[in-house]
Amino acid sequence: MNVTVEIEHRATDPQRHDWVCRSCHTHSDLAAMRELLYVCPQCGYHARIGARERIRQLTDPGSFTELWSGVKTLDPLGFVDLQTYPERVLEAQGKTGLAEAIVTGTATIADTACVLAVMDFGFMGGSMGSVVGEKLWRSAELAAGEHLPLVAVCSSGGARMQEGILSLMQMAKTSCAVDLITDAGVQFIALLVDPCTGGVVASFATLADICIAEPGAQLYFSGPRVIQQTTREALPAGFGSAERNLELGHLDAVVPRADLRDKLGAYLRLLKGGEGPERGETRGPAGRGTGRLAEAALDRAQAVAAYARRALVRGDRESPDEAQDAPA
Amino acid sequence: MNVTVEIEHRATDPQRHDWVCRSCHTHSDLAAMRELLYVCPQCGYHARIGARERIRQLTDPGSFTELWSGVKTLDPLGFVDLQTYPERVLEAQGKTGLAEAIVTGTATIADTACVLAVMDFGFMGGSMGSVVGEKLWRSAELAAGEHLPLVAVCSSGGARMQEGILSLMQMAKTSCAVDLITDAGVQFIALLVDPCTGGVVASFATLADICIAEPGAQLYFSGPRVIQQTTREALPAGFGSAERNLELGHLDAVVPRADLRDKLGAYLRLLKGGEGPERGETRGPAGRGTGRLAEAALDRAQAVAAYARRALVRGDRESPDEAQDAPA
Amino acid sequence: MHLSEEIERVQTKLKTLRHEAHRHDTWVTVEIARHKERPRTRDYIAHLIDGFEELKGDRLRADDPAIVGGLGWFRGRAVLVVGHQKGRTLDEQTLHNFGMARPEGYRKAQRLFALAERHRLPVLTFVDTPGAYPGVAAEEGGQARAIADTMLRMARLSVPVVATIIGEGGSGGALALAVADRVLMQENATYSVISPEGCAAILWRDADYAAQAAESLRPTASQLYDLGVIETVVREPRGGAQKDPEAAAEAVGAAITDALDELQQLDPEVRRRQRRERFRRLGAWADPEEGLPGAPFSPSRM
Amino acid sequence: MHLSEEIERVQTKLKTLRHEAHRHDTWVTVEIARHKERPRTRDYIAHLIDGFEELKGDRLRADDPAIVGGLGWFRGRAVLVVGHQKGRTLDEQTLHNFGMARPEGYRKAQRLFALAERHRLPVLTFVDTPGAYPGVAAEEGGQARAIADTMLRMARLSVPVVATIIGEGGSGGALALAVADRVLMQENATYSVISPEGCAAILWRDADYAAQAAESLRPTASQLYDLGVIETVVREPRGGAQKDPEAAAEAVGAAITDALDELQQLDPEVRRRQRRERFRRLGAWADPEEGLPGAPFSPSRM
Ligand SMILES: [Zn+2]
Ligand SMILES: [Zn+2]
Repeated sequence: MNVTVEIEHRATDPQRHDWVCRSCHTHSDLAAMRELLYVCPQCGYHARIGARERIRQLTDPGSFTELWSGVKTLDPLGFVDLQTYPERVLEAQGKTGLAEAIVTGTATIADTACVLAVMDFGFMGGSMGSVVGEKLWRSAELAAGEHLPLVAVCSSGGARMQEGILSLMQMAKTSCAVDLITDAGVQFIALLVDPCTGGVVASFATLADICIAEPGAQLYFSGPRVIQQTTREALPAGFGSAERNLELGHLDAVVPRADLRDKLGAYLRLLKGGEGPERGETRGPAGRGTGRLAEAALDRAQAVAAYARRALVRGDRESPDEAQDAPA
Repeated sequence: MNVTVEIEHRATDPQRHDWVCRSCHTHSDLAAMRELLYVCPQCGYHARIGARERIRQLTDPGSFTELWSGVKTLDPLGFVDLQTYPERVLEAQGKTGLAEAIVTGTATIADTACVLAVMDFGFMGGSMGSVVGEKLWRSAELAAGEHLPLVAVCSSGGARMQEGILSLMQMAKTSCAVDLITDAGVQFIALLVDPCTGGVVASFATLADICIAEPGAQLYFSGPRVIQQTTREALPAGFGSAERNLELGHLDAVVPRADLRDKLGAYLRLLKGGEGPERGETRGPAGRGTGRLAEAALDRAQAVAAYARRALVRGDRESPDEAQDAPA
Repeated sequence: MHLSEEIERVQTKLKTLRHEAHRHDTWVTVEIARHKERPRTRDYIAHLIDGFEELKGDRLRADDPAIVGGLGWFRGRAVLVVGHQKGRTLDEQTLHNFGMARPEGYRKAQRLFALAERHRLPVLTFVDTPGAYPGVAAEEGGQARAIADTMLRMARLSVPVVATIIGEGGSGGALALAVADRVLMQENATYSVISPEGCAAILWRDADYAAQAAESLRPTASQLYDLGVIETVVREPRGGAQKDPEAAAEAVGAAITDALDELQQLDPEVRRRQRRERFRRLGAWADPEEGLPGAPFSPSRM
Repeated sequence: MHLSEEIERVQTKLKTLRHEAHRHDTWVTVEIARHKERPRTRDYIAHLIDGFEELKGDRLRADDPAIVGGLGWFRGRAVLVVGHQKGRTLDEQTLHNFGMARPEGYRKAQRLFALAERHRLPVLTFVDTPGAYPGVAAEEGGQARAIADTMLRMARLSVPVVATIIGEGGSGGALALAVADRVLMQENATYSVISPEGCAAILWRDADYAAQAAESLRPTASQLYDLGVIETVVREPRGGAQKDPEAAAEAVGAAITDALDELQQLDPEVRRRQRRERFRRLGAWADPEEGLPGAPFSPSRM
């Protein structure tokens, strides 16, 4: 299940050079795979990748500034199953090198400044607990307050059961975060990657203006196993796949990994290109390589990150409106 | 097809006293049938009735004041098929005693003042031409301007083909009339009676806050014949019936004729009973027989009708807001 | 007396001949509007929209291939485009259900309109459909309300809306995408409450009277312009848009530009109100109580 | 030393016993929450709502019998009521799909919420469901987004929203009707991210650990009150609401009245913002950079 982790592990281990496709079992050179964004050159299989690798692939080089990395997981229920919750978290941190199942910050994507939130399936199955909810909230709040688009890369096995009801509440919390976004009229794009299920797909991930997925991604609320155990129904071919979801009207597009950065850039430019007073600085489909605009976007992304770092986001910034006197 | 017309015809012919049910062929006394609202006492079949009879059944006695009865049909295309359009209109007028396929005015229903628009299937199959659209528009505009609810009784075979494209435009015009209603926040209830099809069911009739139908009413956009001719599909049992439409989520309720007045009254009181400054004069489910409230409602309905008669509705009253200084 | 009789005879004959010629014209237009090679919505998108990003789905249960929609740049303006899509080959026609949308198609249009509204993007629609799909699933899936709701939502948009009728504008299925600030129509397109065949079958009880019904329905651009139903007749290359799709698209593009330029100068609330008033005015009736003719056009009275 | 060892031993034993007792309590609550005779949404409607007018349908494709909705008078106030409906007999249970809504049910709720918003009617919801229906058609019919969209639309309502958990509050299916200003919960109801059986199957790999999982999940009203997830624990008759449904309904009615009285004093926009803030606060985390504890409740830290 954790290709993500394997890739990250191998990438740090100079001894191992080969990558084996989960789908067609072809061996490939690991360094080449990095160039290929971990898409199998034989069969097109899109391997699961971690949040750091995703950020490398999507954002303009050097443009990402991480925010809120210090937000810490707690154990509100003192939850114990076969392991304690703290033990499970520590293990996940060790395995992924991440503090939690989401990485957030600002960046430019194809020269458009945005707030970026990227989930990592390798961290306890990308489960959504309080920290994921809180960092998603802060991302939405920052985007709304600063009139920046929000881009969320969603991958999750569902709720973080070890936080019990509080993990369920993150569905409501992140949906309310989308309410902030809606009120502010900023752009929100969700990229759903394999697998995106449970509470995440039933909250903020499917509430975006534009909702796209990678080829072959599994997307569902209740999974095949639960359905078969509960209802004993036969599953149709391709059940839950991105492609089937597209046919069923739940996605705007299925986009190969290699096209993602350009596609996101195109969406962002189009959505902010509409009628209106403060619009219009980027007219037309071309968006890359226009040096001055690119620099301005990067400056903006970094200034917003610096501002967010300084501000005590919680408490200080109740409403997005109050954030208007932030540096622009 | 024209039970309506038959009933009306027989009612004016003292020689004929019996009524024959279209469904179970039971003979009944015509005078008794009037008491029974033309619902067969044997099988419950709801016979088609004309606009006047409908108004008698739905409104509090003596409360209906007709408006805009003088709006006249024109022949914008000089349409000729086997007959000229004017010939067809004259024939329909003679048959029904109505000027057009809709009767509009103000009334009280279970002691609640409202604007009422009632279509008559007996008039050229209740087809929607320019006059129907215009009288519906005026009804909506008056309701919006005077903050009165709109109740529409819809029955139609579709567009008035003899007015060509202008009849199609009435779908857009009446949908825009609902936009007036929506902007003003007034209540809109549609009662769909047999048959309600084509352009009417695909415009204002299905845009109401609450949408109900009589038992057994046929409701569809494309009828069984068109479907079978075009796609040769087998029709499911009950296709197009009110009952099936209820199961399919397209109606709020199917309400027997005898309950309609009380039901409409209950809806109207509930929808205006919500939170808010100028609400609350009628609290609680009981609404009939409270003498003072009933009188006030009747006064209001009649004052609005008198006002509407005086005003040149067209031109003078561009926006509902301007109508606020009307007598209340 | 002889002379005046002769004059009358000749005048009657002339009238009949004009009538015939006119009938012929109408049917020719119907045939061009339905021509297999006539450019479709996707052809206009290819010619007029830069960087088109197709967006699929109704977010409920399906993506209807009879409706195509997406974002793109129309001459430097970011816009939302929604249109009926017919196919050309039999396979394509089947895929796109001959341009006949199902409820899912109208709801896809609705959710795209909402996207445009949220981000203040002008809406361009392209109309080309024989009509709504007369199938059981479409009916039971709420076709009637889907069409009504689409019209109401278009009426409520605060962004500019320009509709262009590029082929067949068939009945409610066409109108569902045409509650616009400006309705443009190509010279050889048709727009009608019912197909000539359907009209003939009902009123003449014989579909063979289609040409005659077509004439009675007055479905051509110039006739609709006279009736006040459309704002602009867009010229086509001689013989029809299929003879020179690029030139046809250029003409459409110029007409859309003009319409957008005008519309974008208006306050959104005013624009919305004017759109509503536009449709309020459509119809022919008289109200003697008001002492006013009923409509700006009333060629004949009762 | 002996003494202190003895004390420690006894204390440990006491702790274990308390633990056992507590576990027992939790499971008893789970069983009462699922009791066949427990009053359902329709029972509360019958007791608390005068002149209830049921309104059906999602206006798209179905009426989901697992969700009941309509207008009525709650102690003199016109309100919209929406709730999960479970059956009691096997036939009823099958009809209502055991209270497990399909996408059509959530969309029915959405369109009723819109009706309430348009006419400024307070919204009362009753939550009683094992969860969303895990079926193929529900999944492919857009269950995920239907739930998400329902939550977002509840968040956006300007009218007061009071949710009452009256039985099983199962996962996303329950939460979809509980994005409210005030969440009330009956003493013996449960509210949980996953069923105890489901949790046990995943984390213990054995559904037989359900009672243990139930304890870990802390799904009871008093536990949820301590976690800040609900505002009010509504007392039930001794032994559970099924022992005296009328008394149970009276208590629920009183709690709803209190909540509405408070909420109706607020400005709609403030109320909406506070609702959003209510959910923003739910969660347990720490942020050392801010020098603040993460949440108002953090019984244990890492
Ligand atoms: Zn491969
Ligand atoms: Zn009978």
